Amino acid sequence: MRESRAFDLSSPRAAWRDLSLQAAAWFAAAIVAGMFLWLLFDLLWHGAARVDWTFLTTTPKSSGRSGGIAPILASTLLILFVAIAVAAPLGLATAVLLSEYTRREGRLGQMIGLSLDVLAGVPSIVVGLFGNAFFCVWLGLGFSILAGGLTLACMILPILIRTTESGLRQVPDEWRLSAEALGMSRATILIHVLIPVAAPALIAGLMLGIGRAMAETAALVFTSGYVDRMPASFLDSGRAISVHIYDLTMNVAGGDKNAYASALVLIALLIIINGIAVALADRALTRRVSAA
Amino acid sequence: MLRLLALTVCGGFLFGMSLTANAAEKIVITGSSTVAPLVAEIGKRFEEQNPDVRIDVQTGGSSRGINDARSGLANIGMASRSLKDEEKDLKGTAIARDGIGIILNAANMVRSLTDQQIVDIFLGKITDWSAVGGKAGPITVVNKADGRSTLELFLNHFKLKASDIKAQVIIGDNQQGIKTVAGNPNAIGYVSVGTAEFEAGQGTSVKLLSMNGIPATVENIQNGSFPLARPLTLVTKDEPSGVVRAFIDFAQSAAVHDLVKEQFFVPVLP
Amino acid sequence: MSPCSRDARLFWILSASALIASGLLLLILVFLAKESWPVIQNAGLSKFMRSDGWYPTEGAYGLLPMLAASMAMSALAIIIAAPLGVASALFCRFYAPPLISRMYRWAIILLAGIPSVVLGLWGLTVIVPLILAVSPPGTSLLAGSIILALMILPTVALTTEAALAAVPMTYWQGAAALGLSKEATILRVALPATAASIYAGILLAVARALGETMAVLMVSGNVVQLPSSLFDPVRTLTANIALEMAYATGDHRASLFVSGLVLTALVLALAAGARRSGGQIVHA
Amino acid sequence: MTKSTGSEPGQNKPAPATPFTVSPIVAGPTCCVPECQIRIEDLAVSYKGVPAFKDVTLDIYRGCITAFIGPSGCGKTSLLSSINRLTDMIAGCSVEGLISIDGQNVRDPTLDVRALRRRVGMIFQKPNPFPLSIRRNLEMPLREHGLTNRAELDSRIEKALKDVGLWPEIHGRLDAPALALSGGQQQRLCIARALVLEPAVLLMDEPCSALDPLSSGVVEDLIESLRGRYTVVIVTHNLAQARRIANYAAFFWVKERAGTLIEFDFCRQLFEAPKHELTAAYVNGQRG
Repeated sequence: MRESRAFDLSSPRAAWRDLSLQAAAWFAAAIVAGMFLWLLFDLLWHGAARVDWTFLTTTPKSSGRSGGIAPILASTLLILFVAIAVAAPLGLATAVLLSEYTRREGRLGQMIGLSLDVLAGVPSIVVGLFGNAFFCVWLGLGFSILAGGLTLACMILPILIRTTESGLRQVPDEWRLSAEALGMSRATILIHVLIPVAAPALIAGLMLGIGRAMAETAALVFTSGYVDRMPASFLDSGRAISVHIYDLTMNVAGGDKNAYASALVLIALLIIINGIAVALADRALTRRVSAA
Repeated sequence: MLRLLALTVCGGFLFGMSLTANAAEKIVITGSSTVAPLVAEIGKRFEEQNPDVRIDVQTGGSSRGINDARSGLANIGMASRSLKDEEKDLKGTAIARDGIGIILNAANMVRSLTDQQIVDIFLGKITDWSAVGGKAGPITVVNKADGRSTLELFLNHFKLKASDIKAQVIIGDNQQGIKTVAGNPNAIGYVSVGTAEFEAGQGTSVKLLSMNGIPATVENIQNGSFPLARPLTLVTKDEPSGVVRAFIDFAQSAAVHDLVKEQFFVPVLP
Repeated sequence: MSPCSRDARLFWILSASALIASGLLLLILVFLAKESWPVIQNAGLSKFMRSDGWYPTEGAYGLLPMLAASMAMSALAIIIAAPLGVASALFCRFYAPPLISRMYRWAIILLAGIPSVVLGLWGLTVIVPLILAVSPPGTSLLAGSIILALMILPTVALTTEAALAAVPMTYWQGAAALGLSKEATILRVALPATAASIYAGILLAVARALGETMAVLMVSGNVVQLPSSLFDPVRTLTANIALEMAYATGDHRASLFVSGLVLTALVLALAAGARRSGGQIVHA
Repeated sequence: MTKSTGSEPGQNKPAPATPFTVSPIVAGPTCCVPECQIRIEDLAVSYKGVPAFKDVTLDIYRGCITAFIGPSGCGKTSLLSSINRLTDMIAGCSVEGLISIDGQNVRDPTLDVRALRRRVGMIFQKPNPFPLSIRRNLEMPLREHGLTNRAELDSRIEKALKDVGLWPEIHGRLDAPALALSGGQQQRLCIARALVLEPAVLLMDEPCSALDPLSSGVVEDLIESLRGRYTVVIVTHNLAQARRIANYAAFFWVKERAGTLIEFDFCRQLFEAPKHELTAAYVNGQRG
């Protein structure tokens, strides 16, 4: 919406206010970017030297002080896969129900919405303890990647539902009306029109969720566990990268260097996943409305 | 698109299920986060020598280890202390020793403190370093969180009650203590001796204080002269047998002494 | 398959999903209640709503200071993060050149994905010494708030940005036709039009701030006391759980679950309150 | 639910079970034999208790173009949407009175709404093709109603596009995104999307008002060409347009805060010799 640049600044007073708002925006951005870069450089300073191909492809040695993080990367990705495979369909379906079948002021919508807001605020460590009691013990999954992924799914579900729902609500009603006027089923219009149009919002939610899932420590210690062996199945225990980082910084003397390096790998992983997601969303969008 | 997702999920689960069929003999060990890195390393070496055994180590604290061992959730529990009287129904085996030492920031001029001075500092009766011969500055007392074995040991040694301590910072794990003291020139705390020695050697800004004139070194823990020491214990419900027995024996043997030292603990000599 | 039965089936699938999703919360609540029941039964809830000390091993369960600390820290964090987040979104959307805007968005998304442990570590080694130089011990309410603010800022920024992107073109055209300045268009047209979404984003952020554990544990000092200044070390409800859960048994463990229950109740109250006032914003 | 599988309604085949199977068009191209197809009696629509219009009674004749004219807010669009029951979608909207198409009560709760909407197409004010390719836009409704044969699909799509005159312009790029078309093309595509289902009735809600004069002219010609083959009901604010294309015209006005029908007659009659003074004032540009 950069067209708004063309706005005419008629009075000097308005011009001055324009300028101050602009300055405020730049100032805020500078603070945030500054903090972020500071953090990033701190990580690079401490960890960049350690990150190389060997680090990514070997197993940890001496409790992670030396060696690489291959099994930890594998476990992390598997946990992430389970979490998304479970949360994405469930979240999408719930979001569709909320946006297409319930009114915003309706009772049902309010109830589900409220419970989701609360679910979003339950401390991750409590979710972790719940996951341990429910998935690991009650369902008998034990300390496993599956249990960890399911627990994470509980955590990212609210974020996913909320963003997808708002994306769906922003799709103009015209398409719903015309589909209805053509006597088409809601399923068709959902699958072929609404969901693709809301895909960018869905992907944005997914990205937020993935970010949060990858960063999660507390919940995973109790569910996917501490074992740093290369996982052979979804029922194996596997140490997630953030658990590894926590252990290295807080529990293993001399583990800081590898902790910083692991954090860098984690950030790189996020950049890659985010890049793929953005590319997918862009492609989906341009294919539908190119040249419009 | 949805159907594809559903299929992937199902496929993934099936994949997971099918691969668990090859389960070897598995030992589950849970408990103290202090002991966990050591036992995990010992486990790896044990697995190398016994390819049909798998050892899964999980953390969660000493109490957890003891509970899990008692309830049977774990084959072995890990505790960073000796068994309490009410836990004597269990079987405990020490695999290493760890000392607790008082640390100060390296910039602190104070060289030694008497037991009474330490007690007064932790009780908040002495609040400035000038009172114990240091450069004037408010003392930052770094204490461990309630329930931690290190805290219990410290309290027992100095005959203190948890609620009497006036702390400015409360920490969880060992390294947090070291990092906190290293970042604050006026801090005092207590951590595992081995790791503090290692960190000080690495140039981290901490130093260990002598206790009752006995320097806090790994050596003095080994020979038993350092007063604040604790055993790292493997706990089983009954007298261990089979693979569990083999593992506990292995963990006590000289074959793992290098691993114990690598984790900055002190091997127990038979 | 006829469209009608297909729709009916779709509806059932959707309902089932929504049921599972909200059922999860119920399950978590039931779990929390079940775990904390023994100590509530033994000691009574009133014993928790006091500030005379938290020594669960000695039977003192005063949660009030931690409740206050949790609320104060989250409030401070959102006071820092909300203006920065909204301004960030405005920056991205209206002021930054395209390339910078893109990069800045990436930075924000990455910030959202930085593990709280890493933020905590950075806070402990960088922010805490800075605060220490002003007033010891450095690990404090302020340090926790700053780290929390960094952590929740992306949530505010990204939801605001998404909401701004959805403001219909006609609004801009209408404002332009009225000869409104850019500043007036943003402040009087765009932001009010997106107020509900921004509000929702802030709510989500506060909920996250209340629930954050690891980073807070590392930088805020964890002393159980009612904070009297920004530089006081405090312990939040979440840090309390994380610090002691692994070592707690019996009533001590149950009392930690009460911490969780209190926190969840806090979030519930917040969400319900916001919903009520948020509804008004939507209708206004 | 009744869903004829093999035979597509509109083909010359007796199918008494399907309520909306109409006999082949009897009305000639000049609409000389007025035969009532849609009957509206004492119809009233209100939103959350606030009436949009009431007391509307009129007949709409098969194969003819009927224009609804009148100022904004007099219920024309609401009346239009109640014919294909799009009013069902609006929360708090209640309809009273009678609408029947070919003798079938539209407001019958047991009625298959999908079948109804298939026989009654609707065009909206703003062109609203789906954000898909041109082909998918036309294909989706057909598939939705059970047609899957590739050749049949293609021939129907081609026929619909030819009917709206888009075929020469876009036949080479059927897989281009529909939203890349111009506004006028988009609206014609929307009409094609309605025609592809071979409806009996077309409801048009100001179909030209969002278009430039040139495109508007093209669409207007198109609507005129539909006369005789379809029953067209068009809401328009363009009186000249109504005059040009409509056979019948209905004039609405707001009375006592609710829209109502003032006059209904042959188009020429209504414009040249209105019976009601309000009508006269409106069509002469003195009111409204």
